[in-house]
Amino acid sequence: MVITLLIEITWVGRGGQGAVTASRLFASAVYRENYWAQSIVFFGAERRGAPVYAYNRLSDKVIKFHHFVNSPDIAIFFDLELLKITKVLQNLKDGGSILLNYSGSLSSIKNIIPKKVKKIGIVDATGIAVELELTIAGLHVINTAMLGALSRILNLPSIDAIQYVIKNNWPGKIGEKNAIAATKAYNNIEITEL
Amino acid sequence: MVITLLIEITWVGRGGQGAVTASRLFASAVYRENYWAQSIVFFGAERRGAPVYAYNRLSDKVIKFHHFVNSPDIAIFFDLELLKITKVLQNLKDGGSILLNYSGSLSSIKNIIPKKVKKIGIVDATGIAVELELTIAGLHVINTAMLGALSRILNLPSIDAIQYVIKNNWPGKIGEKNAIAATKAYNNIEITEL
Amino acid sequence: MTKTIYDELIEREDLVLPGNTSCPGCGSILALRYVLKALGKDTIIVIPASCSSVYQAIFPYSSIKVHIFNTAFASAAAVASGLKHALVAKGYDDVNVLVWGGDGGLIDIGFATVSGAAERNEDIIVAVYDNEAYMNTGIQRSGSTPPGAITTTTYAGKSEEKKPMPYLMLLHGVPYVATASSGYPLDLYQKVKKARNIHGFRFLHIFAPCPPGWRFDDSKTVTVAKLAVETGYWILWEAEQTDHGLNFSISGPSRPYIDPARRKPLEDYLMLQGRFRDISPEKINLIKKYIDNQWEFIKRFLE
Amino acid sequence: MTKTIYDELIEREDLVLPGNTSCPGCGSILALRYVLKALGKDTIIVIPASCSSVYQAIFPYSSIKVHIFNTAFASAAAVASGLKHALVAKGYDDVNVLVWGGDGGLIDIGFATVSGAAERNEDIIVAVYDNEAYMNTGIQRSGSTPPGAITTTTYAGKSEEKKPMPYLMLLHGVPYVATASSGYPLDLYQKVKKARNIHGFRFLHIFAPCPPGWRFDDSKTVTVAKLAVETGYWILWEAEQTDHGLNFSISGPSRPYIDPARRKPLEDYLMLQGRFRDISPEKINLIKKYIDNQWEFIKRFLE
Amino acid sequence: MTQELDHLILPISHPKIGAGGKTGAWRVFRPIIDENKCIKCLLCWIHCPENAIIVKQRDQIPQIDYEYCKGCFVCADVCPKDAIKKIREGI
Amino acid sequence: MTQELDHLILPISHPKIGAGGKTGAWRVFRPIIDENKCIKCLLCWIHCPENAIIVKQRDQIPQIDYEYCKGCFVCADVCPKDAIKKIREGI
Amino acid sequence: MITESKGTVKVITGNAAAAWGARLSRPDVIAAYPITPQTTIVETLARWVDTGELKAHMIRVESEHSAMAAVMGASAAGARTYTATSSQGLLYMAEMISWAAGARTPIVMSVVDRALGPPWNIWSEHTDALMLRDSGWILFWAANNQEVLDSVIQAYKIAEHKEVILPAMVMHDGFILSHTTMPVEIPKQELVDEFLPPYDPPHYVMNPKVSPPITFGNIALPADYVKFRLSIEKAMKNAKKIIKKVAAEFKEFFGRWHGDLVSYYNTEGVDTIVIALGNVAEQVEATIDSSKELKKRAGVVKVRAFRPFPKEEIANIARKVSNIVVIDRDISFGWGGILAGEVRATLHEFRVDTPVYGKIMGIGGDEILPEHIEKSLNEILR
Amino acid sequence: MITESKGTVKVITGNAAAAWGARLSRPDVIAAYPITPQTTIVETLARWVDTGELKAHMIRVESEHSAMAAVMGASAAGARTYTATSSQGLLYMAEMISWAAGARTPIVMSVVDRALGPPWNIWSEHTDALMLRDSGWILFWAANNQEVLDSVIQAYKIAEHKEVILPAMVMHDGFILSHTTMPVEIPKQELVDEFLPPYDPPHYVMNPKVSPPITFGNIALPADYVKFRLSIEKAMKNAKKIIKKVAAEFKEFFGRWHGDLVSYYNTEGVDTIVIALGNVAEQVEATIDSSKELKKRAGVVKVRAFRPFPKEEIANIARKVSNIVVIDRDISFGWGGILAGEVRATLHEFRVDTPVYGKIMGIGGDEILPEHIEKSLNEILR
Ligand SMILES: Cc1ncc(C[n+]2csc(CCOP(=O)(O)OP(=O)(O)O)c2C)c(N)n1
Ligand SMILES: Cc1ncc(C[n+]2csc(CCOP(=O)(O)OP(=O)(O)O)c2C)c(N)n1
Ligand code: SF4
Ligand code: SF4
Ligand code: SF4
Ligand code: SF4
Ligand code: SF4
Ligand code: SF4
Ligand SMILES: [Mg+2]
Ligand SMILES: [Mg+2]
Repeated sequence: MVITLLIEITWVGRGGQGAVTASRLFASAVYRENYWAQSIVFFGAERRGAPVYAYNRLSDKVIKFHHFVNSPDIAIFFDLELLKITKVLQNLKDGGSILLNYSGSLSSIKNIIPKKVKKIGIVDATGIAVELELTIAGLHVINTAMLGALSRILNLPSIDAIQYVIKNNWPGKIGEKNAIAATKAYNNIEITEL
Repeated sequence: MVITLLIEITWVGRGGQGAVTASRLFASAVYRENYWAQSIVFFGAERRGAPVYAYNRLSDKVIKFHHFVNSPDIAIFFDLELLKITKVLQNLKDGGSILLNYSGSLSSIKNIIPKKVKKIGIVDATGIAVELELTIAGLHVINTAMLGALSRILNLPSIDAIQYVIKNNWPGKIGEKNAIAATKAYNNIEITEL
Repeated sequence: MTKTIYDELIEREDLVLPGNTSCPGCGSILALRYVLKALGKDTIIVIPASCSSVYQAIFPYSSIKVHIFNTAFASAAAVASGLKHALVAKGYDDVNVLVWGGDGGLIDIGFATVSGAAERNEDIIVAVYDNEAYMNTGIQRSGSTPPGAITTTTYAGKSEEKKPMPYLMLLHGVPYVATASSGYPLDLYQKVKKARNIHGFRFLHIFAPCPPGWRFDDSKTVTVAKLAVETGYWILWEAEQTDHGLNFSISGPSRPYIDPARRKPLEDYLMLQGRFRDISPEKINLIKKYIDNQWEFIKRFLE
Repeated sequence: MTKTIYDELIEREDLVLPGNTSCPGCGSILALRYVLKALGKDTIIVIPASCSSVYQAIFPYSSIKVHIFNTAFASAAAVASGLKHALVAKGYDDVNVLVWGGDGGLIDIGFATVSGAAERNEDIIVAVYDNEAYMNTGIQRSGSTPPGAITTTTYAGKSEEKKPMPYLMLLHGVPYVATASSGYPLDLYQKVKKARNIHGFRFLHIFAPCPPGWRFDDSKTVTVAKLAVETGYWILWEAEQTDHGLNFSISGPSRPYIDPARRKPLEDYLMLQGRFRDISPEKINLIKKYIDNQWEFIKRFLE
Repeated sequence: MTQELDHLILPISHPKIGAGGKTGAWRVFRPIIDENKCIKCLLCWIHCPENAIIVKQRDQIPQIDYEYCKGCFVCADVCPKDAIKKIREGI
Repeated sequence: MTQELDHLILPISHPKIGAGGKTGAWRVFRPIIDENKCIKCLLCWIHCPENAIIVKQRDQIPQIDYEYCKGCFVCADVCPKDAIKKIREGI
Repeated sequence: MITESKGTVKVITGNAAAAWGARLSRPDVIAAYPITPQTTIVETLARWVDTGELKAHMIRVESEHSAMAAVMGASAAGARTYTATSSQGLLYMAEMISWAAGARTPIVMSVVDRALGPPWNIWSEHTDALMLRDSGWILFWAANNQEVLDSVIQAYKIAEHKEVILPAMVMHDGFILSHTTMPVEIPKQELVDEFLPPYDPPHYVMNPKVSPPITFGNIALPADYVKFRLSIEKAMKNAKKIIKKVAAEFKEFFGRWHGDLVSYYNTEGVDTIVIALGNVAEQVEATIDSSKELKKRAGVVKVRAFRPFPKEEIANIARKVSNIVVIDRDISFGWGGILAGEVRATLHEFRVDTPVYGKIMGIGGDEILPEHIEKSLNEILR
Repeated sequence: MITESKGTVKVITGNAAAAWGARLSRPDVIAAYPITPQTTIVETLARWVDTGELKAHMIRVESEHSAMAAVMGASAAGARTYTATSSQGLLYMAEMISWAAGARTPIVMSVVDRALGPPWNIWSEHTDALMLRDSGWILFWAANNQEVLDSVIQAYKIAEHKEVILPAMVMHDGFILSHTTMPVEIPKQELVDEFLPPYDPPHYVMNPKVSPPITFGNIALPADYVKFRLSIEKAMKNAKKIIKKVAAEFKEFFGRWHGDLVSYYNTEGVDTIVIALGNVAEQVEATIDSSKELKKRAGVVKVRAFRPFPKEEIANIARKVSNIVVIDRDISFGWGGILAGEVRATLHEFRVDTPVYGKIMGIGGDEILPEHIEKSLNEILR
């Protein structure tokens, strides 16, 4: 490769939803496919429920930058509200993508999606979690589903790599269940090029 | 005055005998007679009974030096043992003086007094303390007697100044008694020019 | 209609504001609501590092409507001592100075500070909300964590016993010591009202369930707190030094459980909480021993 | 002739050497003599800032013939914890690790450290020699100073009560807690011998009169210590956790004084000491209350 | 802060409702009080950790402040009449 | 310390008798055991804070080590037979 | 990409890297107290100890003062020890930090740099660890997660070296490294064992079973005290040599080079050198990489060892250029940037008059963005 | 001789002078913990409080961490406060020292400089206070007992000045001053009252009776945090001006001048300047006085304020001479003398290339004798 590849991602979730874990698993998964990857986290004073940010950079070279991703290539929202209240969308790169956990249809939110967004993926990760009874202490676990969906929208890493890192992270039953969630999301995501 | 006066004194006592207090009272007393004076103390890890050093400098000018007195003009020993075991005598200035609390006679110790000593004062301060029943928690208080004796051997400060600082330091009966001890010592000291 | 405690509660201002940054179902902030209702506006809170230094929300806003001084972890009881002396020196005698801290800050790292303030009988209220671990840093064991509880520093469940803090403070002989619980806000409210009018060092030990830390559903905060009392694990009592000696009493909600037969099985309490999921029978026995010790100790005081 | 305790004492090496730098009549070093006689050579002492960091004498010599690690004031119980873990990790299981510190170091500034080590049930012995003030720095009040005692920071006599340290440690539920006194070396010796063979955290609280600090004649160290026991002010007891629960007993020298009628008047004890010269009747009453509280507490345990 | 006082910029915060933002957005489920079932015992109000239930007088059905209610469902749990329903948010 | 090790000069002390010097010099008065009065109860030995009384076997009159005895007179105070006299030192 | 031959690559946080560094070094005793952002180090080690993956004694102390006290006691008894802290925790143990150096206990401690309160702020700043720069500890800063792991291992070898025998801190930036994952090669245990043999104290061991009784640390008179202190200074001087030696050996063993006292990046033929600590330096390197112009004019000296301070290295490189820029993620109030101060002092001492431009950046976790660095450099280069 | 007009002269120790300085400043709250050689300060104040000579609340805390915490709390509630410590005590309160600066509580603290352990050593050394030089406190060193007293009073006026609002430490050497008596003029209370009006906090008061509720110190994000910190730096800058102003005012009121940020002695027409802190500088002055040759060639800059550091003053005087000698009664291991470092850094920053000769002396109470000073100077002057 001559040209350096650099993909930047921003994850927006809530305390307890596992966005940080997802971002980290993502880094592990892409590293398996021979990319250099970072997962950066912004921890505020959040408690359960408050917005949480995580970032990825991936490249074919070692990355020495250490700052947060400001204008991501793709922004991932764990719920619609987060898309509305955070400023992440504003800073998305021109031509960037969005991945959203949402049970509704694209049309019902189209008006709030800015022009610069070129691709949008919608997946009902909460629905999958409900279906699979993926909960921890009352909270639905949606991060692995989001990972699966990301693999599809980004074409990177393979869903196999995602499966691997999930099962590796949670050996046993829980890993299996989460891997299923990822696959379901990978299959069910609705991707629209805008 | 054109020539600067500088007198240096070393006190050798034991923890609990009040050498430090004596040295400080001396500084206060000479200041009353218009000298600048310092009283410096060496505190080691001593407990009651272990050797303790105090130093004085007095001058007609402000003294800015802050180190210990190494070669005193006069060395004061609160008991004979201290004279023997410490190195103070070695460092006495040539032509310097000694003041010693001792109930014996000069002759019985003359052999341990080096040549350079030109004046020696012997006073039975312990005897005075016993006589006046000057004790604190079982220990005889001899420091005020030594102060009185010093006033005599040094011709400075006046015994009145000594009286004043003693009474000022211990208002009431105790001060009175100590002042008497000082006067007794002032009167009883045996001074020999060698 | 005569004025009930409800009317009083409605009347008195809520000084913990909604829209704060506590977790959903937080037992600690629930308790603070009642502590401040009882103390009222003329209060300064000193808060050491803990969840409560975080659930105030972030600069430039605050969710708590009295003066707060945030301070370093081990220092709160000393800061409060200084504050109180300053207020008195300046002629303001009737301001409540409250320390509001967690078990880590007051029972572990700051224990000497609390004990020192108690020994000096400082005119302050020290309230520990006990969620039985360091929650703000992500659930590490504290001296107040019970045996068997899983934390991020005790993967196999804690081996040691829970430090019997309220009893230690009782022995300090201070004017007022009480235990309370987030599950019994009215009992807590009454105790703080009483404490407010006592002069000298007052200590409150408040049981405060923590959904993420104890791994139970957010909604179960009160249920868990009640089970702690109903199983006899957490005993509500108060002890006031009066001119006639120590006035020690078991508070209403705990009274039925003097009789061991009436206590619910400890397992009911443990089962609800993920932190006890792997607890061994030996460790359950340690907790039972802790319960027995407490009741025995208390009975000695009641005689 | 059967071997008596005297023979045993003569046989066992004295590890506190003469020619040390303690004050004449020091109660602390007297006690240490017996602690070390009982523990023997395979002992490491951790010493926080105190008179005992001084009476060892000055570099390059030492008056104590076991390993000593001198450490910062508040840290001793933690240093000892680390030492012990290291020894065990390195395969040396049978070395005694002893903390030897004053009331300031262990009851005030280092109290959280001691309490933390107790809560973790570290396999160490913590012995406080209680001379009821900070002596090394020249007689300042401590949490353990009794009411009415004059110190250089309480010119009018201390106002507050004495922190009831041994009882606080008892409540920590550790394997062994005992009180002892410089005035009763044999009792002390026996207790340390017992403690030596127990595993886990062991606490000894040793009453240690201090002639310059308490202002009494050097020769009266033992007399004063005995009067403390005979007036009921200082109670000798021990408490061992056994499989059958807590074994609490009042030690021989104190047994007669369970009966208040047999106690000598407190004033006999106070009178001997210059520090109480200006004590007010109210403060005497505070001390009496302290005595009563102790006996009451103990009686509860004995029942 | 005025220019003159820029040596005194201080970490001082001021109390306000919603200091942590509109925490209602944290909810995944919404609690809804069934006015027919409610007996106005006020237990829900007493136990709401967020102080997000509004009661102005004794004899009133409590009102949930949805701007700030975090959806913990302590209220539902303590309700003696099972009068608080749980419905999923944002669908 | 060897030259090579001058980065390891350590504050390590070694035990010895008389580490604080010949503390016998601290005495103002000297305790003397009256062998006639002594009943060998060893109480003086037991209570000597300085450990300056020497007893090698059970049935022996204690010996005071005057090099180190500081003259506190605890021994005299505990002696049941008043067998320890006090005389002024150094006269 | 990292070669996998000498270990396994995992994508882990800086804190996990620190924990791995400690684990591979086989500490006998660990004592630590949680504080954000260090906490996950303690948690990870506690888990490994509980699962048996790490055979060490873990003391779950009640404060940082006690954490340092406990590892010091353990080290004095001959154990290899590890602890970690941040910010307030570091200052809370300040007294024991200074004591541990005087006790010559070669403890290794990770410090996850974080700003000091008030107000509470949990993000990165180097002032915390720099405040302990007089304490007699060797101070390292790591630039990335791999260096975190590698530096912990190196730190043991240096600290315990018989010509050194001093405790060492290894710093990494809170969150920026501590909570950021990146690929890290975890060396094989056998290799580490070979590189780092068990600790064999050359000076003293608090253990009656192995040595006759000694008393450590009783009062010393001034003349003696001076010798002990100058002996620490001598050990620091030795440490310079040993740090270099160990870095070279490490390279031989593991194939990685992070620099020794410092590392140089693009310093040939440029007229400007940026000096910064650890991760800040790496951010500058990346910034320079991203700009052709900068690449022509500016290089980086990454300071790995702040104590002993690399005076000669800095003086030598400074002689060759016309500008020195120092970026401080710290501030000493009433003085300025701490690193800049020491660089200036060094240049004055070595009679180098290259001007030094000091920039304070990144306080309290404020981001040091490439554009900020570029702007600063351009101001000077212009 | 001191003129007696504005007060009474007593022959007292440095600690008594500190206690008098505090007493005359009418503190509302005192909290302190004993430690040699500071103890007699606490004892004296405790006695005065008990006898009623001083109307203040005295909190007899259980540790230094709590001492600083208590005075900080008191200051936050609007009280004038005083505390004192030394050595281990200073490090034990390090966390709170840094907190108090962030809290902008204008506490005045005496620090009686003493060496750090192990081994135990109770004698003078400046490393203890210098270790807190990044903490946001104003740092003064006093040269003699009169200056101790006068500096405590000045420190209040400076610390509480509305353009400053920072805490201040006043250092004096353990034993050398703390336990040495010399004549000291104790100014009349009325005069001090006029010079130093009651503390009137311009920024905040923790008291619900005087202000609506505020929350001090909850979490702040990086961008905000930076502002608070730079604001402290600004206050330090202001402090330079205010220190000068207050010293001048003090002279007007009481007729005494100890210098402001620095003082100059025999600096006209000489080719060599010795720079040292407080009492060490005075010892050098006396040494120079005692030698005709030295008097011709060497002068002294006594550094009174180490924070804010007197950069301009030092640069200016350095420009005029050909040698600078810095005597440090301190050591930063792996670096060297702390004062020398900052002097060098300052000269480099101000492009002054006068060489600086650093001497470390007087560690752990080792005496700085006139002959040592002379010898060092002669080596350089030769
Ligand atoms: C000296 C110091 N050590 C550690 C920390 C990190 N810390 C902040 S909060 C906390 C735990 C608090 O636990 P607790 O007091 O029980 O309160 P909770 O978080 O449970 O509310 C810790 C360890 C700190 N801020 N300061
Ligand atoms: C952090 C710290 N604060 C204060 C001191 C000073 N100091 C040394 S010993 C001591 C008093 C010790 O009192 P205690 O523990 O009762 O022992 P004692 O002197 O009575 O034997 C004090 C305050 C210190 N060394 N370290
Ligand atoms: S972690 Fe627990 S205690 Fe802390 S805010 Fe959340 S619920 Fe409350
Ligand atoms: S001051 Fe008291 S405790 Fe300290 S050595 Fe002297 S007698 Fe013993
Ligand atoms: S708890 Fe239920 S019944 Fe009671 S007031 Fe609330 S909603 Fe109504
Ligand atoms: S769900 Fe929780 S926050 Fe919402 S009203 Fe009910 S109790 Fe309050
Ligand atoms: S105490 Fe008296 S009687 Fe007993 S052995 Fe000693 S001298 Fe003899
Ligand atoms: S006087 Fe004191 S030191 Fe001497 S032998 Fe008797 S008890 Fe021992
Ligand atoms: Mg907690
Ligand atoms: Mg004591």
